[in-house]
Amino acid sequence: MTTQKSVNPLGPGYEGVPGEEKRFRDVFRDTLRAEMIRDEDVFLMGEDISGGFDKETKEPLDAWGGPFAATKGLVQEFGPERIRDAPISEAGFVGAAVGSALTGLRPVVDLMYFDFVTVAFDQLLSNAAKSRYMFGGQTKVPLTLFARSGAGTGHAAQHSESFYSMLAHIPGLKVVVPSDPYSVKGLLAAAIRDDDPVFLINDKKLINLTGFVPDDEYVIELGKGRYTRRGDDVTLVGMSYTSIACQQAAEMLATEGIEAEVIDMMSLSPFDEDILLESVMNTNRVVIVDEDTPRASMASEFAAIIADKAFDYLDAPVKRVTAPHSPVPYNKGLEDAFIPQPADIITTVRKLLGRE
Amino acid sequence: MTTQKSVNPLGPGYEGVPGEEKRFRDVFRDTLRAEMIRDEDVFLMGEDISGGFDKETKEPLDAWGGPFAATKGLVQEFGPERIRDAPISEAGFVGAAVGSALTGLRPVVDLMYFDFVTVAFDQLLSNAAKSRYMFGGQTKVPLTLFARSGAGTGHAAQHSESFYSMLAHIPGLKVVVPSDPYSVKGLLAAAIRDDDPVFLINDKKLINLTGFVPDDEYVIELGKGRYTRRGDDVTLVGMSYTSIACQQAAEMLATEGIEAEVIDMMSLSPFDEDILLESVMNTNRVVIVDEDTPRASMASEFAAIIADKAFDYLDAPVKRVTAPHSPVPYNKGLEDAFIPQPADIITTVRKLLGRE
Amino acid sequence: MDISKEKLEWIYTTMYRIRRFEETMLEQTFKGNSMGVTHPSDGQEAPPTGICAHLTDKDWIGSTHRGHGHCIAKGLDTHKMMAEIMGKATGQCGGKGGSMHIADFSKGMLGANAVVGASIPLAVGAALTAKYRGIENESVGVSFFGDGASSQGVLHESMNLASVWKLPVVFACENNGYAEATPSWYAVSADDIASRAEGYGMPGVVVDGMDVFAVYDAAGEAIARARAGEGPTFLELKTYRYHGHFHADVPLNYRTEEEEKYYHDRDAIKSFEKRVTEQKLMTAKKLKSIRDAIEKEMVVAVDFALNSPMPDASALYDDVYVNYSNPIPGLR
Amino acid sequence: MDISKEKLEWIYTTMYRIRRFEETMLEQTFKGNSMGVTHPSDGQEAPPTGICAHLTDKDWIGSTHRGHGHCIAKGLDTHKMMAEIMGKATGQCGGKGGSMHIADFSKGMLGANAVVGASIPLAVGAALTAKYRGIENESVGVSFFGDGASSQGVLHESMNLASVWKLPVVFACENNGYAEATPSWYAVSADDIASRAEGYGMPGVVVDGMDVFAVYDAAGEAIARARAGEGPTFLELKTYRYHGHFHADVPLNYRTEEEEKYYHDRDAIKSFEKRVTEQKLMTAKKLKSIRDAIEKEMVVAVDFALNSPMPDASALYDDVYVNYSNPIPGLR
Ligand SMILES: Cc1ncc(C[n+]2csc(CCOP(=O)(O)OP(=O)(O)O)c2C)c(N)n1
Ligand SMILES: Cc1ncc(C[n+]2csc(CCOP(=O)(O)OP(=O)(O)O)c2C)c(N)n1
Ligand SMILES: [Mg+2]
Ligand SMILES: [Mg+2]
Repeated sequence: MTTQKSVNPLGPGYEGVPGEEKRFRDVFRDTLRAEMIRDEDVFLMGEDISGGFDKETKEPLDAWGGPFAATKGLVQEFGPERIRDAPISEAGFVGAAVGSALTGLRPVVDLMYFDFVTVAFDQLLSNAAKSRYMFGGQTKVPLTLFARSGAGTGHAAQHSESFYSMLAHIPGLKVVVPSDPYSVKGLLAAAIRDDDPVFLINDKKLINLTGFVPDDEYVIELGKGRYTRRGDDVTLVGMSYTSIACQQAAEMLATEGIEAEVIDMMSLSPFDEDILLESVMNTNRVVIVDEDTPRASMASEFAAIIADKAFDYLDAPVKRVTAPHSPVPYNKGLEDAFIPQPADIITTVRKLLGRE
Repeated sequence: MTTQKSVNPLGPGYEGVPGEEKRFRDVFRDTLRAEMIRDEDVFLMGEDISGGFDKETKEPLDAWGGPFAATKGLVQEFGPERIRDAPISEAGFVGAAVGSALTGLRPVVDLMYFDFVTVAFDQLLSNAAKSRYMFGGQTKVPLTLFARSGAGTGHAAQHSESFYSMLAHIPGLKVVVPSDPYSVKGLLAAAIRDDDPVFLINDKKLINLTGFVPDDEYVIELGKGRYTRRGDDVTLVGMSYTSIACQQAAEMLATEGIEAEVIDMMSLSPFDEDILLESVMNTNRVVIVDEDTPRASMASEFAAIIADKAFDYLDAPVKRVTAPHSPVPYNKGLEDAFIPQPADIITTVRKLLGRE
Repeated sequence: MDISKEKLEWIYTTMYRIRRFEETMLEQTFKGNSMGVTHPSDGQEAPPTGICAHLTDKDWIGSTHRGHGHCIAKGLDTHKMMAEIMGKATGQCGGKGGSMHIADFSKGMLGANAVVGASIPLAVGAALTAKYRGIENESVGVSFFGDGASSQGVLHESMNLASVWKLPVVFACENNGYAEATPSWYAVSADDIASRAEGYGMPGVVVDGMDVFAVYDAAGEAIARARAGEGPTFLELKTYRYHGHFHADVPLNYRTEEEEKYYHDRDAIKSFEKRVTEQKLMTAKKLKSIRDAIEKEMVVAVDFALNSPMPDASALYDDVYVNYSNPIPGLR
Repeated sequence: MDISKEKLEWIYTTMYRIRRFEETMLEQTFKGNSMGVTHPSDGQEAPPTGICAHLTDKDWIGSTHRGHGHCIAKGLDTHKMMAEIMGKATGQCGGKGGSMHIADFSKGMLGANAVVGASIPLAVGAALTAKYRGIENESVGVSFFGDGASSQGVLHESMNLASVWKLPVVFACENNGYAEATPSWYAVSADDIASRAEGYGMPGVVVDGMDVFAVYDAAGEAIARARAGEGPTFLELKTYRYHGHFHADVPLNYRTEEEEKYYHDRDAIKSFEKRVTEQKLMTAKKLKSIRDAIEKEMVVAVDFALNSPMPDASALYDDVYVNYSNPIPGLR
């Protein structure tokens, strides 16, 4: 993965905004910190986020800065009550987070690797997502969860999942997938301030990505996608890491005279149906790119929406470029083949446009 | 739900097959019994499947005949070693079932309500589905699980799920959804004899359905769908309960001169891509009906496959009739509105054919 | 005895209200007026009553599929409960929850919960909120769950969390001897579930759950501990449900008449009556006036519920989320 | 001492093989030859060795992310293990599993497992198979897991199941004092995790996990109990990992030199050497010849692994299922 600057990550008005080039991981931590300062009810929970404790003084050591160093320095600043280290009990502490959200706090849970959400799946699906509805609207669950997804780092089958489709499937839950430093700042802030349970998924391949980030605080409205490139020949739909892959593919396609439009979905539930339809009505061709395995995936959902609501504008079959229907293999070569690469997108676009 | 006889559940050759009209639930139990007789390595695990024990003699009482009376009489016949009553620990006993499958047995797990699969989700996704792949093919997991899905019985949000799309999403797992006594016999037998983990989902609304069942033992190949009605005007795709709803809708549509073709998918993973494409190439119009909530659902998947591979044959948008993106409500009227009804299918078909 | 007169009256009122609510609810269920499955808790009046006697609306409880008793002891309105069971718009959850999902956040009631064990960490989370806010002295969490639920891993995770974080929680295990038809002697690998508490660094107390005074005393200590910031306690309340697992279950298919009689002889309400009248803490007349009031309350509750309107059709799509209306009212 | 000469040699060979495998593996990892994350277990040689000394290929073990020691003690081939870590076609899992997913079903090794706690019920299931087949006397299940994993609910569910079903299982908790950087004194609400065993109807034994003889003895009793059909036992083995949580972790960021020295002074291999030579059970020469053989084995293992081919591209799609080839090789 190389770092790639988006043409215009913020949309119109980007020019002249004060800001700087930053790393995804630093923006993530800074945003967490800003939200904790902004609202005293916001606190963080997760395994190893205190990074150990001194045997004598019982003081947190912050040895790792939390998983993926996402919370480095925060325990010193906010103390162990607000950076609450949890034993390895995902069901228990996600459930406790739901309970604390139901009683007025705004917990943020670090689930480390995305795969571990399965251990806490019942608390997420049966309690976090359903409480508001089944109790007739008398309560809310202002809970944020985050975890790292994706293949590409040699972690093999049980530490490389991208099954965000399963979360987006669940009514009551919101799901966001930042793809760069700009979007993680706006989406994480929006997630924490939102009154519904929101799951934010970081692809591991994005963590060291750099990109322009405005200095001012801002939120990105949940449920909105964005164009990261305009073009008339074909629409490429990306989410999380695949937004970057689409962007790279689009730039290479441009050298062949194919102008692709790139949409970064940013939110998966709710998602921006309008931008999808608008773009496809313009380009009449679409390739949806998803690292998740294909069956009943978000790629399927976007394809289904387009095949229903933009049917009359389609000049060609709706294409998906996805991972295979398989677990993630360990071997690097196989793992690379598992991940949708820019080259795969390019091949599909060429075929779709009859330019083989 | 009224009982509806399929026109030709078995396909060509149905005529003259010896058999009789039976209830879904009885066929289910008889098939379990037959498979346990057929193979001594097959055993059953689940909560309350012994139906209590006599305090003095420690003998199983079979008070309920297991959840939904699915195993009535089996504990007397096979004893408590083969009808193994489990404490309420879904993660623990599904994990133990995986372990026993990895070491040579063929466990069958009754998970009672489909919703409870979330409690055991990690064991299913991380162990059952992945073991073969991540260990390089050196083992297999001949495990069968079953549970009852669906709204319509006043069980409300936490006992009415139909999220089989989430299971079909998981590589390594197979998913089947019988819709009548004929299909449950063939699919349950096939599932138990299969060497991969298979999840069989029973919609609660089907449990008392009756239908013709051949006397002879048979299996239905996993991954195959079937036509339950032929027609040229539109394809209706059903799965589990919605196959029956499609059938009912098709019969009502016929009275208006609209001849619908009805596909009962029977398997969701793998699924029968060929039958979908064949039918759509014939009718050029399709409505997919799914009680699962819509986002990243099997309805989405079938729509996506059709929009890709049968695009040139489509004369109209690909339509889905699904549950809303909401939990299942308790109130009967709301619950009925949650479930895709034949009337909803009919309305959609009329619109699609411009016959409003 | 160390209980005020008001408290005694409250205890009797609450136990009798639970008893009569369950009986009335069952009657209505058999008349076809409930819209779904119901799990009656009569027989088990002492645990919720003896525990909630120490709680205020600022304290939180988590509950189970068998939650009516917990609701009533926590002060919920029986009219709205009955209406909820009948699926009405006036119900506690607008008819969308039903018997297994009655909650009242204004009363500190986190909800009945139909997934066995699933509500346990919610009470831990409520206690975490109290500790975070520094208000343990006025807000503790109580988790009610059954002997069957004790086999769920999430209980053990919750106990460990509560102990490691020293949270103001009481784990209230209502051991009624059965999980559905399965006896606890079969499914629980300990003589007393409470014996597990020590391994999680908290006291474990076995309590006669048919004796509301015993429950009251044990709960008093546990809740005082919690309010004092001394951390969690585990109570195992040995009790009994008089009816089947759910409304249509026939318990004699898996338990004996002798066993049922043993518990009925130790009925929590009858022993309360005996004790307070013998010790002249309450008069028979007072007891009767309380019963009479409850009888009337039940008639009114049923009436209210039966005559209440159904929810609007639009309620199907409401309250999936807080701040945007459901975009997918069924693709049709 | 009650151990045969052959067994003593096996124990020394196994412990030394584990030690040198981990050191060699780390060297290779730092050279960039591992394809992913590795969790070394050196320092913790005694628990897998002392336990697996009682097992045959018909017995089953479940393992963790820190699984190399378990693999070696269960008789796996170090060449194939090294090749697996390097992602090669000749690896134990054809290069598709990696360090955290090494399994060998022919040796009764159910697999390393990267989800903390997730392998525990698998060993229970293996024991269930043995009981079902009536071969408990020759096939038991041993579940290895850490102090961190003890907080997972699935452990408690597994203990209860094993006890209720009276299965031939040994729960072997390797308490190395840390889960990642988090000390067990913080995350575990009991002084000894083994103290929880009694509440699940099984013996719980605290064992010096730096002393292979102590482990051997305790495991011998537990496994004999299992083989005799007397049910599960819980062993807590107090031990220490010499390296960081994973290859790149720097443990002195969260633990002290004094603590490290304390355990290094009680090194399982050194104390074994001292004891067997002092008691004249083995000669220094014999010990050296074993070490020399292992050194050679490691050189050959690395060589084998480095020179092995990569898996075929088609391996990506193989073995998702048994009986139909993957129908979806990535939609592209
Ligand atoms: C996770 C889960 N598994 C199974 C069930 C089905 N079920 C409902 S109540 C019950 C028994 C619960 O027993 P216990 O905890 O003792 O409570 P009681 O019914 O005795 O009040 C079971 C198995 C469920 N609702 N949730
Ligand atoms: C369910 C789950 N949660 C968290 C992790 C991340 N993780 C990997 S190892 C580990 C620590 C495990 O500690 P312990 O069980 O003591 O084993 P040790 O590493 O000390 O051998 C953690 C938290 C994981 N792999 N799985
Ligand atoms: Mg019970
Ligand atoms: Mg450890």
